[in-house]
Amino acid sequence: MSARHKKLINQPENIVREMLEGFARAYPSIVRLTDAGLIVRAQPKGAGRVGLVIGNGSGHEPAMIGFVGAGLMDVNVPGEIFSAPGPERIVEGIRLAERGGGVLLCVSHHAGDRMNAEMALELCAAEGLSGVEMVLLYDDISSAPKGQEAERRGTAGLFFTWKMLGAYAETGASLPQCKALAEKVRDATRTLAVALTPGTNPISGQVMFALAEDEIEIGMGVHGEVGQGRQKLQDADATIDAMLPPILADLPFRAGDEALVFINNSGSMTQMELFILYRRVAQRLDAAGIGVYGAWIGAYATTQEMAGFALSLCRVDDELKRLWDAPARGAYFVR
Amino acid sequence: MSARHKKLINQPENIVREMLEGFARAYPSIVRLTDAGLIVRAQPKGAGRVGLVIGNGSGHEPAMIGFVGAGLMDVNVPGEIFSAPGPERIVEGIRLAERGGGVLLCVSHHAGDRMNAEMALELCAAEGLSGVEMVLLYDDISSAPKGQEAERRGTAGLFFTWKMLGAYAETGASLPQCKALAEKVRDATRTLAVALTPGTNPISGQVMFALAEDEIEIGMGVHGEVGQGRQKLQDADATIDAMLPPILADLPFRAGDEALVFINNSGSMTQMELFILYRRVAQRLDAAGIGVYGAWIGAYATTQEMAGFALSLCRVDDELKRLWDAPARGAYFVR
Amino acid sequence: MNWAEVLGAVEAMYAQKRDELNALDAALGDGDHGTALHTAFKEIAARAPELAQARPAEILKAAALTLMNRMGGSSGALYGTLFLRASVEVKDLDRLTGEDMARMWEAGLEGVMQRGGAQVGDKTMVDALAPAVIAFRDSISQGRPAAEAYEAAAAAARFGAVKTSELVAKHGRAKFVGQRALGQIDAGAASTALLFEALRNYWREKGG
Amino acid sequence: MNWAEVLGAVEAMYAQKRDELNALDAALGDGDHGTALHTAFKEIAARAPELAQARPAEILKAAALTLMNRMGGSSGALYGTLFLRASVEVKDLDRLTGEDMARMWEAGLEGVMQRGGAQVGDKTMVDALAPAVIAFRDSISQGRPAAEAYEAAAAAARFGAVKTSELVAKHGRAKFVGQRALGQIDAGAASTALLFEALRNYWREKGG
Ligand SMILES: Nc1ncnc2c1ncn2[C@@H]1O[C@H](COP(=O)(O)OP(=O)(O)O)[C@@H](O)[C@H]1O
Ligand SMILES: Nc1ncnc2c1ncn2[C@@H]1O[C@H](COP(=O)(O)OP(=O)(O)O)[C@@H](O)[C@H]1O
Ligand SMILES: [Mg+2]
Ligand SMILES: [Mg+2]
Ligand SMILES: [Mg+2]
Ligand SMILES: [Mg+2]
Repeated sequence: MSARHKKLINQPENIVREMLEGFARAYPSIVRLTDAGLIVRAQPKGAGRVGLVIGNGSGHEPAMIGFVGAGLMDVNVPGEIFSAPGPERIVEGIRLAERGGGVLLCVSHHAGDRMNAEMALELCAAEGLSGVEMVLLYDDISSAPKGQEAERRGTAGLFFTWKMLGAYAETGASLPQCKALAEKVRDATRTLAVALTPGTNPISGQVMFALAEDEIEIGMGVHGEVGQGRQKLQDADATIDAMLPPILADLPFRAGDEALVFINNSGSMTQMELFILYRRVAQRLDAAGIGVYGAWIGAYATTQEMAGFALSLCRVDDELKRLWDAPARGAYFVR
Repeated sequence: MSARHKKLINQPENIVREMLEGFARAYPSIVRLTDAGLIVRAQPKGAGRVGLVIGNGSGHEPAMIGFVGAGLMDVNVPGEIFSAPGPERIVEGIRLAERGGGVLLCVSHHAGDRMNAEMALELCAAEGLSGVEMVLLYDDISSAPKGQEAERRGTAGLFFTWKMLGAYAETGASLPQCKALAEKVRDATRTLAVALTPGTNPISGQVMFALAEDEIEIGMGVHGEVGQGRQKLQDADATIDAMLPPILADLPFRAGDEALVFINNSGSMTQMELFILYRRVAQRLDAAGIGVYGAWIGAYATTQEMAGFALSLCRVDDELKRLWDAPARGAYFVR
Repeated sequence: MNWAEVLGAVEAMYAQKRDELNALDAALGDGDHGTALHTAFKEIAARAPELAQARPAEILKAAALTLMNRMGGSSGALYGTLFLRASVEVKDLDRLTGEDMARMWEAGLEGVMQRGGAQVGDKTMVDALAPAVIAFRDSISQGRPAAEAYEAAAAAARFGAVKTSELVAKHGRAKFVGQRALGQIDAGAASTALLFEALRNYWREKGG
Repeated sequence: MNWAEVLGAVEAMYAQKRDELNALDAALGDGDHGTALHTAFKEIAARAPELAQARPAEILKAAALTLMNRMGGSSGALYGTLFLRASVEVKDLDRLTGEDMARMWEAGLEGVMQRGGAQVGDKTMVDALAPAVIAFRDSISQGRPAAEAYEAAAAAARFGAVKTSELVAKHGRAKFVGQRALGQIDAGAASTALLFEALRNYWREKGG
């Protein structure tokens, strides 16, 4: 196995706090770290606008801390490594994001994240905090069959929602409108991932899964959740040829559609490999008559130093194109 | 060892060409790929401005292809994996960058790059192409002692020159002015790197070096060149405590100075580790009375999936601050 | 009985079984279940002195909030919900009778099933919790003392936990390992069985 | 002699020794020296038919440009310079005498040293090239035929290459391995020795 056990950290129990301190010190014009360990926009968005909050387990950096900023999220609530934050911290995040227009709590669909978000909403209700809505986001076609989309996991493709919803909330859209837009982007997005080599949990030092030297796993989740099964390692083109058709069939994307394409590096893939993979995606989309409105390739939602990538497509109409093109200024996403 | 032999590529001999095709297809509004395999700005810069060209071996992506764009480089001449491009291709790049203001050929100081650049200049002279200058860039304090700066290698810290020189050339500065500015940034920059685990050459499949499970190498170059020697793996804070003082002493950076700080991911370091490392850098700079004008943390000049990082500081005055803040729009650097 | 002490006994149990729970979780999940639970209960136990005089409901609520807010993840939410609903059910009572505790655990079970959406047979902590709560209720309804009811509950929980090895998971991270889960005991079911073992041991010693 | 054929003989030599050169380069550099040289010479050899009637200088220049532009890296520049300067020195000649070749190799050596900045003793290809060129010049100046001069040059180059194992590198990637270079032969010196072995073999067979 090619797992990396050498990590440059200090005491494992301080890992999340120290990471957040370093991050916030590096980008003080974009974000601020609260005493409770939340990442919030350095300059709050305009009064009356809908606040956007997302919580998640840590260990996926730059997600989501890197997506807090103008035109993006208002607050990120980081949990411990790969573990959803608790409801009290989420409520704290909701309070910080409130600018008079209500708050949309975005939840990347994982059981822990959903449960804690639901508890947070119950707490808000109990405390009389109104104008808070929640939206479940998911995109991973390997985690539940077509027809059971709401059972699917949230993975790298949520990137599109962060970006477009972030832009939309800046326009002064209402809370119900924001929620509907988040659902629209979610429902237009499909993702499939592949893993080559595992990451290690930085605290336990445990390798997240095992794969033979000539094996890959298609559909692996962002915490090493098993996908559709193992396959022999093939070349880049053959890998895309295996991954793209199920993505296209699921929505389905059809000839004449326009799409954004996102290739997310799970950690230690080289840009070289990602570009070679993207080349094949572009060729296949050409052949399928699907237009590429824009492409984005990089490490945005990682699973520590896992080698692998997620391929994500989002079908766009004029509204989504405008939102995609709108400016954004997070520490790890500038547009 | 934790080297990754699994790579998602096609035929190894096509790796550079296919990578460039994929890259150019992904960012058509920013770059264009020529038939000869050069990456050039999609929209040439204004007439009369100095053109900026840089060549380099491939395998370090997103460097330098990701730094072509408005406010950055005009042309990148990619060589084969870890191998400088030949003089004919460099001359071709110079021709493409010429907008009537002359061309500055930037050379990351490695023997192969220097020799090929010199041959390219000889070819230019032979062909009557005038107004072409060359500047040698270097930053790695581990590759030659103080006093022999001109013997040093170019590594991740060249990032500052790409950015600031790119901004400067857009202002209409003359060729001699551009060359002087490049030297000014270079002479204000110091870098030291550390490697934890090796990358593998994507063509030969060979691991680039060997390190014991509990060893790191301080001063490792971007092709696995040996540095100052091996050390036991320590925690993040101790690693920074070992790396920062020689960097500060070399320029030297003094209390009252302002600096930009760059932490470059050599490939498969996690953002988490980099933020924890940066936290210590910020603490130490505070203690030394050195102001941080800005920080930048990410994978900009990689050595395939090597785990490690480079710490780079650039002392800035008002001129350099202005150039750092100026807009830039490359595929992998937006400001 | 003193509920701060009870939770201390649970902490001691998890201290001893932490690595075992981690290993179970590692087989099907991410290997942190023992550490997560134990860390939370250590924090709960550390607050025992200040809570020594508090009502049971307050102690249970403090535990619930620590579980929810410090443990995080799915099982933080689920164990938190278990204790929170339990606490609400016995609010204002100074001392809990067997009947009180039967209602309390029933409310907790209902909360867990509602929160997580898992049914018996889905290979989760519910597979240990449901039989434990039912056995407890049956014993109490038959007029047995609480100590005996906890004997029955612990046995039922253990049996339910062991039986999870015959199941394929429908929830939690284990859901994503599919058939590979066969033959493996679910970590959350095991930790619930240990919770009831700790309760049983406490009542065995202290009576009641 | 036919210089297109000569370069074909060099290609055959590198085809055979490619892996050996890679292994030498791997010890001190990046392990690509054999592959890089062989790939370039394959391309050069492939152009032999179209160059069969060309002057020696044109053939050498074509080789030089392929080395420079297709091989890339340091050694592409250095071998390219070697052949380019050689070509310039014998420009317009239809046939090369021993004296022509002596001047030609001297010009090439000068180019390599100027381009790379390496002196004898710096553990580079210069450690093989310089003795080879000097030996060649000596033989020719003493009135020996070219075939004999190549025997002397090849022997000198081999000796110089082997001696690099006693040196610490001052140039190229090997510079960065410091003392670890001791005991290892420099790859570029070895490939230069092989170049002169190929020349020697060719002249042995074809005379001249
Ligand atoms: N939806 C659910 N309903 C009931 N129990 C669940 C559910 N999801 C997970 N669990 C329980 O949680 C356990 C895992 O807990 P833990 O490892 O602490 O959480 P995480 O999966 O967040 O790391 C599982 O073994 C299972 O018993
Ligand atoms: N400055 C120099 N002068 C002379 N020879 C050099 C110089 N730098 C490198 N070399 C030679 O080049 C050889 C390495 O060639 P090669 O592996 O093809 O290039 P690269 O180092 O670019 O991979 C070394 O073994 C050495 O003989
Ligand atoms: Mg967990
Ligand atoms: Mg090389
Ligand atoms: Mg777990
Ligand atoms: Mg080499």
